[in-house]
Amino acid sequence: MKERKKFLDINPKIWGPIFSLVVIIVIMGIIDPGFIQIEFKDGRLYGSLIDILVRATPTAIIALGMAVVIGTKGIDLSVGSVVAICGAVAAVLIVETQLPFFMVVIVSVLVGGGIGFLNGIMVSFIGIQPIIATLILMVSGRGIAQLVTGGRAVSFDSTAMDIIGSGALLAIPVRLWIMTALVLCTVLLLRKTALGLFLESVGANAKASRLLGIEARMLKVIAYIFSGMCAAVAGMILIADVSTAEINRLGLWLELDAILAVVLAGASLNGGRIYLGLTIIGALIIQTLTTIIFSSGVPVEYNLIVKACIILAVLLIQSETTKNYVSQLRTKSLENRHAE
Amino acid sequence: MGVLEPVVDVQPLLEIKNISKGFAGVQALNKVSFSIAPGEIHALLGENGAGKSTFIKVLTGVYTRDSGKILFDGQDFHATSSGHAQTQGVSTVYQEVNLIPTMTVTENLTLLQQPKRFGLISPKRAKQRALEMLERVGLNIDPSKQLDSYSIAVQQLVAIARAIGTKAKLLILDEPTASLDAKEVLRLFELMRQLKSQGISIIFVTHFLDQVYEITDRITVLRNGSFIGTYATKKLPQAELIHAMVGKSLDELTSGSNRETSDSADDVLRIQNFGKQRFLKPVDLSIAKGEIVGLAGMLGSGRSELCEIIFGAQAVDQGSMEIAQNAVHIKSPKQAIDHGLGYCPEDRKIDGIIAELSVRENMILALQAKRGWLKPIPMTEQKAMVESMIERLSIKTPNLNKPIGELSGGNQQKVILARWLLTQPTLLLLDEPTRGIDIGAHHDIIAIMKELCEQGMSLLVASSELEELVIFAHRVVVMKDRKKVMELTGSDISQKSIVNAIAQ
Amino acid sequence: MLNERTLPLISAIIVLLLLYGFGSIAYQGFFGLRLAGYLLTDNAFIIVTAVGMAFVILSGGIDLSVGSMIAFVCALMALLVVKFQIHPVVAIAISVCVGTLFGTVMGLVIAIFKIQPFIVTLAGMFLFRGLGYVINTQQVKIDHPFMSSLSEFGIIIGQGELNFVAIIMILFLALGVIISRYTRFGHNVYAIGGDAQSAALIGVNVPWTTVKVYALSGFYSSVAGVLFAVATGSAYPEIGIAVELDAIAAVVLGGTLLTGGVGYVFGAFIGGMTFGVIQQLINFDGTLNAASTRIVIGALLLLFILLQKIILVWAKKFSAKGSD
Amino acid sequence: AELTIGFAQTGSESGWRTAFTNATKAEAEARGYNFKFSDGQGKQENQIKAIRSFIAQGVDGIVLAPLVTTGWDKVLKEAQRAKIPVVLVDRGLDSDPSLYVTSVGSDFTQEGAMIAAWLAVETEGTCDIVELQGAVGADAAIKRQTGFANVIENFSGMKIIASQTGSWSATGGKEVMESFLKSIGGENICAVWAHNDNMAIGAAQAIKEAGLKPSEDILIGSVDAIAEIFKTMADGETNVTLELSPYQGAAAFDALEAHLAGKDVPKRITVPGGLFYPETAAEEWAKRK
Ligand SMILES: Nc1ncnc2c1ncn2[C@@H]1O[C@H](COP(=O)(O)OP(=O)(O)OP(=O)(O)O)[C@@H](O)[C@H]1O
Ligand SMILES: Nc1ncnc2c1ncn2[C@@H]1O[C@H](COP(=O)(O)OP(=O)(O)OP(=O)(O)O)[C@@H](O)[C@H]1O
Ligand SMILES: [Mg+2]
Ligand SMILES: [Mg+2]
Repeated sequence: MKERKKFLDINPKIWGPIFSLVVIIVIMGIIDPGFIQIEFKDGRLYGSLIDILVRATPTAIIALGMAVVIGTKGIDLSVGSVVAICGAVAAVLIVETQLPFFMVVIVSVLVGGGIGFLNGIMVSFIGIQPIIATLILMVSGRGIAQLVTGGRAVSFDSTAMDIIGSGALLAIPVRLWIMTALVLCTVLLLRKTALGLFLESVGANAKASRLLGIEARMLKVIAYIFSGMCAAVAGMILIADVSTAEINRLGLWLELDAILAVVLAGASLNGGRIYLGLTIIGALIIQTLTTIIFSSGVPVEYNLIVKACIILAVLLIQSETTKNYVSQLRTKSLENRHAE
Repeated sequence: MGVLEPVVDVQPLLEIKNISKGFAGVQALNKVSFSIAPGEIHALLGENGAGKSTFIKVLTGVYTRDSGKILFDGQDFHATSSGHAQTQGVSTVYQEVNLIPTMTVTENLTLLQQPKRFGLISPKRAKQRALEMLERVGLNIDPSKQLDSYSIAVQQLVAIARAIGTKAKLLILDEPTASLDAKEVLRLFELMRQLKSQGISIIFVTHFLDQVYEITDRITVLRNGSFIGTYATKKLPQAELIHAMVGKSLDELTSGSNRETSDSADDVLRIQNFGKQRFLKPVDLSIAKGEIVGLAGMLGSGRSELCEIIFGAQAVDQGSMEIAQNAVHIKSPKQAIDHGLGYCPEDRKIDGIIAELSVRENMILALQAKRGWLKPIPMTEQKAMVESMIERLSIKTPNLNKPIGELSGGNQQKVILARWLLTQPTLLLLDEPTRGIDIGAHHDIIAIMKELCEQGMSLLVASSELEELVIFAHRVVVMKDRKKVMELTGSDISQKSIVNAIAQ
Repeated sequence: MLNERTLPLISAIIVLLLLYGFGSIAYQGFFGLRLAGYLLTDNAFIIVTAVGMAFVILSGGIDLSVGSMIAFVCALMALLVVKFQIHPVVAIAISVCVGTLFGTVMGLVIAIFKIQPFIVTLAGMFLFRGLGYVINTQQVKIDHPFMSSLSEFGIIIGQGELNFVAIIMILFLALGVIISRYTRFGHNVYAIGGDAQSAALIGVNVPWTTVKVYALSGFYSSVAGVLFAVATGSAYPEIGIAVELDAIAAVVLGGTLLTGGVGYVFGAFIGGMTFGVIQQLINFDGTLNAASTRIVIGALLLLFILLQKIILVWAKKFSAKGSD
Repeated sequence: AELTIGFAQTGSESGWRTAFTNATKAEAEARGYNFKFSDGQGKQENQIKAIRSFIAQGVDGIVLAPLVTTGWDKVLKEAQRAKIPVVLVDRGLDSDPSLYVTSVGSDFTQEGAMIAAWLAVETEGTCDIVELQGAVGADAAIKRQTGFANVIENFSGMKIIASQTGSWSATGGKEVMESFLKSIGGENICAVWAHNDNMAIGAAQAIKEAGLKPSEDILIGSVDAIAEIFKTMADGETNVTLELSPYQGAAAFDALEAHLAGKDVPKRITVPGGLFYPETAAEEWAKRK
């Protein structure tokens, strides 16, 4: 009895996003059974669902950082530009220097963290509103990326990058491993220490948190650093994908997808709660939509309309009002049954 | 219950019939029925979490009721929102100050009823109107300043001024006196009587029984969401009232017991010439180990400010501070906590609770912050601590994971107290710690405070309740105009002496 | 006037003047009625959008759909005027109505389903852009004598010109200021932005006010769309990309808090002009390449904000001294 | 005296655009102009602002690379009133030719047509093509699409079996190509027509990962001739690219100078572009990288 209760204690919110994702995939599976087939070919899994997972990784990783920032009542618009900068840095390092690969990774993640640090300082020490502070780097960041590469795309040959881009380990694409590892580390870091709690408390009420002895400002900075680092990792994966860092387009509009993923996970932009696992589900929902649109043959003009409509549908299904309405209907029908 | 409800021969203004309202895990109201006569002041009493505020919100349409019927003026009454209730003649001051902190006092007072000229709002007339409204509650402040530049007590008075200003047949006041001091309370009562004479009915929620006896005609008691009874105030002795509310008898609060000043010489805190420009004039104060120092004063006298600068929530610009005989410079609350201080702020909605987080999280946060993020308190330990606190302070919550924002006001206050008790500070600063707390718990909390200081903790308590200060303080510091004006010790402490000091 | 509430706006104005003064000293042709006229015209549609956005932000929300709305309205105008041969006046009326309607629908979704405005308007942003594509993916010239006469209309003042677009902008700015300060709706917007829960308890009809706010934003952004169509006499699907960010930035630069409830609609004008002046400073300099253009815009924004903060801190200190 | 020339560029959306900007700047420097550059960041309104700032500064001439073909009448009239000649580069305008001196540049429709013609020759007029479009609504995308379609209309065996936007980017191209390979099947695709090189590079990757050989199993043609495409081509992964000349600046300046000197200038000056094949790719890559 007690165990059962514990199980039900899980925040009921988590079923919304999972339910939405499953429904979308099931509908697609009915329309086109090929969509849900997974084959084993050349030592790796192959199929639309795997594609979705693989394609979703960059967004999911960025969304992970975004979830933490949004949890502190912030927002990070600069991630798209950070992706470009870190991609550019990594590509240039690979092409122009003899640095070992792990150093390249470290340097670009540090660069990402450094940009996050600047965002964090602007937000929490100078007190600029997050959307504007990160807008500054969103605008100038792409310029910095252009400076790094001299304004052109940089292509490279690197086995390590190829492995990240398209390699597989135990039949599962390497980037899925990277994402899983990142998610696990983040979950451990946030939930097995008090960091997650502190971040959420800062997001929910920064003033009260400060009076509790929580270093609210420092925590915000940490959140932005983390977001920057996540964007850097996503940047590496994105350039590995095509062995080119095309800074003009790299990571463009990714911030919107990441924010969307966080919100689909049920988080409020007013801060206070961080849902890591669900954020990944949110990213998967978005990617599923994109993949469906691409493989369905809808004329390009309709891409956005389809996307908007499905997102709206998912949001409406998940909304409190709908849930209340449904539960009202249910109690009514129960009452009717009792009356009979 | 012994005392029967007197027969009301006039048609009641408001008739409540079998109102029920449940939240996930709590039945907040269970078939509540009573009625209110025209021109009556009706007390609605009960322990923290009894369902008073919920009742008020159901009545005014903020919550939808699960079942039941309400008749207002003989008509079926079904408010869909607070605004709707207002247009029907029910004006309400809810428990937490519910005004717009970012708007000016004038804008707050005239919202939705701004005087217009040529179809547009006339700021000049609005200000005039606001001044008139403030005048009625005896508040002399600049209405063109932002509301949140005033203390919570002033805000409370503004809220009352607003509610009175609308033309209503029924006025509902949910704990309006919680943060007011004696003078303001008198002023408010005068107003209530005036309204009553105009035939306006008032529902009045409070935890101060003296006030109940002073002003109300009848009393309705709720307990655990259930209706216990409606009584004529005059015919209900206090002991019976307490029994009705708590369900058991309670000893009288022991009075005047703390006179044996702790003679321990080691001061846990000593401040000298401690102050901040425009904020607080320099103060000298020392607090000994195991001592309770009370802070008395009028609205805006600087009590809260003193607590804030000691705790490092505000930077000081002059003076020195010693903690346990060591000179310290505290620049942030974190440092204060590291030095063994704790601070329970006055405005719980803004500075205290973290509404989205659960009761458990809210309670352990201060302790966790003290330990640092790397040493998380194991869940079992957390639960044990929180459960024991819930028990000790009799906090009413269905479970530990309920968001604190959904608790009743008094219970939120208890959680915040518990938060600081868990950190076991050497000096705890309490700003209006018993605000909105029911008599049973009040009793418990005073007992706990005494127990704590016997164990060696020191307390600095700012309170508008002189009665309570007199009961527990070893020493009372009287503040006026952001300045310390007097210090009373031992047998000098009495309500009268404090009032005199303030009046000087 | 100089109190805590007006300070951010005033410091924004001061910094704008500083920037303008700098440009006037550093570059020939910067100071003068000609560029002043150009600044008003060129930034008109951003400012009009930002005025609508200011209401949304003051109410504690956000509207990401404005850029797409502009594109959609232009496409609709082109469709009506060029394809259906409807007179531009009627076309303008229809387009503004449709835009307002779309805004209303977003407001309804936000108010009824209690979904966060960021996401609803993001969906709106996708949807309107998509609708724009569906109406027409080509570049269309909106050729009509009436449209040209509108765009040619102007009051010549010295070397400069106050043209139709700028005049409309000023009118709608004034309208916005009046609505926000002198109507109940305006005060209700501030109230729900300051504390929606309390506002509801005071009796403000929060859902209805929310709907009206998004309707108003839809209205203003469709007016901006019309202004764009008039100013260029053309429509193409990529109009107004990222305008939502510019508009938000303009509002915030004008001293409005994104958390809602604090700020002035007039700030939208100051913010919009600030953007315009920053861009013209870069244009007049004329030596920056693409990469440095972006970096300098970012740096100037940061500088602007920092100056504003410094003025704020300084003013607070000053007033502290003064009143003691 | 030294000429002051303003250049209103569209933005820096691609490597080609950057090359174009750099080439124009270098040319202006070589001629000793006082050169005012403005980057429009992909927005027409910014370009209009730039032109107006040039007018306010009283430059001697304006070079405009219009982002779109409509919507310039008013500002061009203002320039005319201020007696400042305007030369267009990169693409023409849909407005009164008297508003500008001349239009130097390439023709997007022509570009689409050239790739289509190449493909028709290569496949003898039978080919199932998938198209990777540029950003939805972009002028270049629409015109390249039209030019390509106009040509293959003439071949009953050629048709576009799928068309989707890759948003001008390699990642986008790869993702779209992947989903085409899944939904259509690699064996049913004869060629990829990509509106720019980046998307072609991405598509080649996707084809490789699906276990097919790009440029043999599936032909790939694209436009832009950015440096990177030559590397890919040299590796045998794409078949053709079309160069748009980024060296239009010189022609534009010549026209301006001629106009200022009172000479007649033809209304349209075309700069040559050309197709590049794998044979010369390695050489070009060495030259351009
Ligand atoms: N929004 C809500 N969601 C869930 N539970 C609620 C909500 N509001 C109140 N409750 C619960 O209903 C019960 C009654 O609360 P209510 O606020 O009416 O008490 P009260 O009598 O006003 O107490 P107090 O004297 O402390 O103000 C409490 O147990 C509280 O936790
Ligand atoms: N009656 C008043 N007239 C004008 N301003 C007031 C008045 N009361 C309070 N204020 C303002 O409220 C602010 C906060 O006061 P503060 O909270 O320090 O008072 P306090 O001594 O703690 O008393 P209380 O807690 O009872 O309000 C002060 O800065 C003061 O400007
Ligand atoms: Mg209550
Ligand atoms: Mg106080």
